[in-house]
Amino acid sequence: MAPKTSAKICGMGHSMKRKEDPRFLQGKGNYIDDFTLPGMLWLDIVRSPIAYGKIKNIDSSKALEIPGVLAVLTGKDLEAYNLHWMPTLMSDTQMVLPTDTVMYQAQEVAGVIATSRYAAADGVAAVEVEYEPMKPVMDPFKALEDDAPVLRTDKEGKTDNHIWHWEAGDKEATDKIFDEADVVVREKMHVPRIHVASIETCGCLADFNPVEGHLTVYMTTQAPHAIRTVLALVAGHVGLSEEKIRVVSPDIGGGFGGKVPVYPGYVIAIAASVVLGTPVKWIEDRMENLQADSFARDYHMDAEIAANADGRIRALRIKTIADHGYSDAQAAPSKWPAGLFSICTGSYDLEQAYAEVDAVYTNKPPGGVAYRCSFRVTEAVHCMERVVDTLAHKIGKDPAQLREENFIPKEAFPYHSPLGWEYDSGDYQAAMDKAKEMIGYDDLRREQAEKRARGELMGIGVCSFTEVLGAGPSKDFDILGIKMFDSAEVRVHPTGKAIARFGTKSQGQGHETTYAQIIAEELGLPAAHVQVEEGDTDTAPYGLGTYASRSTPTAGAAGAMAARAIRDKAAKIAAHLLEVSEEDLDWEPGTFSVKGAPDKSVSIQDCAFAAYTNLPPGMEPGMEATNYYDPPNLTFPFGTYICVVDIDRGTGEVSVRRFVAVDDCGNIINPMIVQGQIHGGLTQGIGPALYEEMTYDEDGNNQAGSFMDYLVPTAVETPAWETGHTVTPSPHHPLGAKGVGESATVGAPPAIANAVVDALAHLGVTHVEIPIRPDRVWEILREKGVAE
Amino acid sequence: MKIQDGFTIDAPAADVWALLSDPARVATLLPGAKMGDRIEDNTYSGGMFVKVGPLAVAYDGTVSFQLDEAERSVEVRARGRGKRGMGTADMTMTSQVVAHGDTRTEVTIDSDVVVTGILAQMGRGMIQVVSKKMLQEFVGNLTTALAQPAEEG
Amino acid sequence: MIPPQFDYHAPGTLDEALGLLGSLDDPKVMSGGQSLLPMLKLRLASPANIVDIGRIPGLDTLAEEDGFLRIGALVTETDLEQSEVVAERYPILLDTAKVIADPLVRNRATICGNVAHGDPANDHPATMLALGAQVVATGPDGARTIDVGEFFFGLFMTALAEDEILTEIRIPAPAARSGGAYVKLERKVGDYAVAGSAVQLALAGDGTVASAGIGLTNLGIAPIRATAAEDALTGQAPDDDAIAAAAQAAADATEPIADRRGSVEYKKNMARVLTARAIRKALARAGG
Amino acid sequence: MATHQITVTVNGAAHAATVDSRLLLVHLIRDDLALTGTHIGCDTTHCGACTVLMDGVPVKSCTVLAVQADGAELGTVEGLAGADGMTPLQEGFQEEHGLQCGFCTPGMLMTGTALLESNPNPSEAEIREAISGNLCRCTGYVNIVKAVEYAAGKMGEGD
Repeated sequence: MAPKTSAKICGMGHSMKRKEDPRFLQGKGNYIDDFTLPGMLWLDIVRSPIAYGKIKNIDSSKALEIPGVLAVLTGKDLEAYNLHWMPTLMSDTQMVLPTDTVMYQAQEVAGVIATSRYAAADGVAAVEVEYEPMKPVMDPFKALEDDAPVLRTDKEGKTDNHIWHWEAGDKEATDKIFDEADVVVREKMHVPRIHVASIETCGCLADFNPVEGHLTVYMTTQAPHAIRTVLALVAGHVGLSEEKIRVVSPDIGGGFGGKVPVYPGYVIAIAASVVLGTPVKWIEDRMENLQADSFARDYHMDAEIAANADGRIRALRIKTIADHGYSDAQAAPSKWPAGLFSICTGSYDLEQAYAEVDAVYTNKPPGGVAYRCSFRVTEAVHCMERVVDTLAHKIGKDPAQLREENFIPKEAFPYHSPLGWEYDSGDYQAAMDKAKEMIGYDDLRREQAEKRARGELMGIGVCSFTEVLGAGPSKDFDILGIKMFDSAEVRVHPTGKAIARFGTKSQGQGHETTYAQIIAEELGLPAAHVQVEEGDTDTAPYGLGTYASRSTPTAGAAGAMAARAIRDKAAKIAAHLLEVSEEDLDWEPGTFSVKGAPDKSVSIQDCAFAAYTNLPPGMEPGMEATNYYDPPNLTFPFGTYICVVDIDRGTGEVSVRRFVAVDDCGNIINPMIVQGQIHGGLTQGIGPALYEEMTYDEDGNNQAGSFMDYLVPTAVETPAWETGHTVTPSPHHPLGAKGVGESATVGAPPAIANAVVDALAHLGVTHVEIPIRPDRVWEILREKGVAE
Repeated sequence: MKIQDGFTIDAPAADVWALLSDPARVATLLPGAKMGDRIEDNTYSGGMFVKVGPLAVAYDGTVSFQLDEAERSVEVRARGRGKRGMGTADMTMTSQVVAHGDTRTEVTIDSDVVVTGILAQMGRGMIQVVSKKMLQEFVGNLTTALAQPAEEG
Repeated sequence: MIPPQFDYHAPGTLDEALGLLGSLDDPKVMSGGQSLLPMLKLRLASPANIVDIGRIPGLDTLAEEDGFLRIGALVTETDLEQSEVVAERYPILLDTAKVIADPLVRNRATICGNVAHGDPANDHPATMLALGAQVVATGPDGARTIDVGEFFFGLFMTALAEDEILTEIRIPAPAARSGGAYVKLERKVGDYAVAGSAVQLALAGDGTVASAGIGLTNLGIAPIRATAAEDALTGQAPDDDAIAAAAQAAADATEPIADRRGSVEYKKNMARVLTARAIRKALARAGG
Repeated sequence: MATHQITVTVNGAAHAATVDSRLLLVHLIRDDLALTGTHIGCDTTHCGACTVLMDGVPVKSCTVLAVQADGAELGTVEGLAGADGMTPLQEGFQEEHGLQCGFCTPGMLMTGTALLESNPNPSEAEIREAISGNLCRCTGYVNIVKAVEYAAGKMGEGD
């Protein structure tokens, strides 16, 4: 689609080079560990080597003998201020520091404060903690058994490890279809526990000013405003009320959902700064980051679909066990304990569906972050897209064709799904056609048949996903009661340059560029003249932050609406300057002209100047607007991904030969950035599909606690992604945009898994668990008698 | 982690049992082990130092012994806390002495080793390798000790 | 992650280094530091003294002399990768260097350090076993030569005495019609091997295998020399049957441990599959 | 605890420092010399965010002791751009969208700079291999490869 604005204005549709790049490219970014304050001390954290047990004694004496070690904070110290527990975003509770029991390996046990990071590390090694280990509960299914020990003994009256039950859909109607269906297929699958593993770990610099009673926290957070509110709720009783707290989120080295929660380390650093009256810095190392920060996924799903003999899918039924670790510390909207898992009916027009999720406590780190996924959509899509393939193989129909025959037709939008969503717009067949064409689907099927005849293993995997983004409409979406709107404040200066501030926080998505383009699109100011700021709670308007691909659907819309308000005012000023009535004006980006007399015009910059110098009578001076955007609905981007894999019959290695991703995220603000988001998302999809998994042994030891074993793909494992797109605008978003940050993470794993299963389907294989490790594949090859 | 092991040696069962049922002597056979004072019945303070190349871990803790004279079996339970935050090690080892005729004896060893912390986290089976090596050395030392009953006496 | 405290020494001569090893409490030799420094940062190792041999002149030889390829203690993996003589005459060494860690680590990591560390998961030990290399250990009483087959004992355990420095590795120059290859299975770049197989072969005039050296990576508590596999090949025409027999013999020689890289069964089979592949590659290079 | 007097030249400027034996080079650069463009990402020599040039060779500065760098010429990201603007490689990263959060970028730039020095016209496979010790979680690498190709093309134009 051709951009409406000139290259100079650089509004929507231009691949504008990023405004944030020069500082990052010259080493001038400001990430958390780059901040230093006079008198700053260092916090390092003593962590539990055991997964479950009682703390018998903490002896800090040897640590305090180390030169430079000033203090050791324990749970008992925090208990004096009632700060040893804190609420999670899902209204569960989580320890800041334990007073008696540790619940997972690497849990925070004590904080050592010292004059250097070296002294703090020595102090950590010198604190002696005596534990009485207990047998941890690592398996969520065993945790639900009657004789399982009750883990959350801190909760009065708790008699089991069950956290909550959630369900959606009409169970009876669904069961009825299953009873009468021609074909039922079923797969059990696990979407394993994974970790965002952003290259920058978490950290903060807490600076409490004892004279003013004011706290500034520079911290790696994707949601600074919400965090300030949470801090005020946690520590208001010790004098830290919200107006006394400033949260600054600096440049963030990747977030992906992992920098949404409040981790104990932040709170310990703040407590230390308050107690000692000096700035205290805490920077996680990688092992702490992987072992203690919130996980993602960990859904054990049992999925069935009922279909007619010809492949017409009628109903879906899913039963899920969700392993939450020792606390439900999800970052999900309050009313959605299983996130937006009910998008599981996907791109298909079903009669009925029923999904249920039961959440369980185990001795693992807490969490359940929306890792580059709008709250459990990854799990839902993986489940549906896998089981659709099972059906295709069972009835002998091409998986792409089966999908096409079951797609929600484009005429059916807005479409009401059986689990209650109103899909805004879609044209699934168009994305499928484009993906098939790009990859040469029919030729690949012929090649596969020839190879199969020769005993070679090649597979083609298809995934047609539907995402649900933009949380969210305030009637349904809140976090701890705070509605999930987002905000923008746009101010145009007299010389026609602007500053725009948002309630979100970029972590690499390029907001400084794309938001400027949105303002440029609406106001006709060159995007280069729009400075974008986020992340400082003292200056930016209140918003819920950046995660779940919500920035464009919410704050982006707020920016457009604020800009439109300014344009409306500018129109009045233009009419005044041109001495015509407003109705007689034409607008094209950047210029108001008199209808029928195009040479009689004023620029938006002229209007801005006039807003401060030459106003129509009675008009308030200035040129600014603030918008809090409460979206009327969510957005539903979609796409079709096709992947080709080859399997080594000797080693079981899977190599991704080609991967075509066709996305539809509605109208596009910056094609270059959208493509970059898709590349990154795909890479975070191949990770869990083939490499990444957070596992524990039966004694509770984390088995993937460093990059030695948490296998983040390098440039060598990552294929040369091929991308394409179709455009189906959102009918309700002011810009017709839908958001894109996470589609690829959601769509890639099932495409890869389906390709592997497709390569083995003729042997009777219907499912392979992710990550599809070589040894897992080889065990199948051996069982089927085809291993080299 | 459960490890089953065992060995058969040319020695009378009574001699083997005499050695295995004597905590002080068993401690001398375990590489890196150090036995301290008796804390209570059958329980002693103890320490363990494992050094494998540049890798060095020291544990402090307790060792207790449960003897079953009738079955000729001994359960040794060692609980250790690693120095410098190195995690914990908890081992329960049950050894049983079975006579095969007058001069040959089988010793079965069932151990359950629970190691926590950094050593157990390395996804490389380091614990298994170290345990295996220590058991090998223990069996070697035991065999040597049994071959020299005169010196022991 | 912060290393524990230690004292650092950078001797300027080998004699000085040996003197330090003899006099210091709990010393540890470091060359590139790419294995030792991560262990220090994890606080798995905490030597009181580190003796950095990186500034000692004369330890950087990489040349063929007197029928041997001499690799000095300070020769890095990158040096190996960039060496013409290695590329032309010792492709198995190039194979090995290229799959160790990643290119940045290889700029610091040394071949001798890789061998001296005694880690069965390191790659060079298998290759050196296949090549029948000699290890030169220099101690207070001078240098001694150890056959690499007698060098590895177990995890981190080698024949190197505490007061000795591994100063050189000597690899016999390849015979005519010989070739070698190292094949490694790794989960991703930079990973330790799931399994690895190094094969060095020489062919006789009639096309049969005149000699074979086979070494295996990360398949037991020490690097493994698969002698039965070598025997299965030696004197045979290297046809499919002989290769399969040798590969199976290599698998039989392993004692792997089940871990996140796979089951015992899987690893044994990988020993077989990789050895067969390494033999074929070595044969092709030998012109067989 | 022993300390050592060392001298390093960083981006052309000589610095003298007194360092503990155990001080890591990355901390000398970041904390003592206040060059915070060099980042720390993994601590175990896997991610390459801390990559600097040491005597022209890219190394992971979290796995080098500061005292080992005594006498060395060091290059960090701050030394790439001169008064006349960014290098072709830096320019390539912006043109081809080779960065998102920017955290791995300095390490990628140092590795890429050394690659182009030794191999002015690398293939895609060679670029991927060269940066395989540098992890990026945002870009999926495709555009980083293109950025290096852009720089190679631009530098080749001058020949």
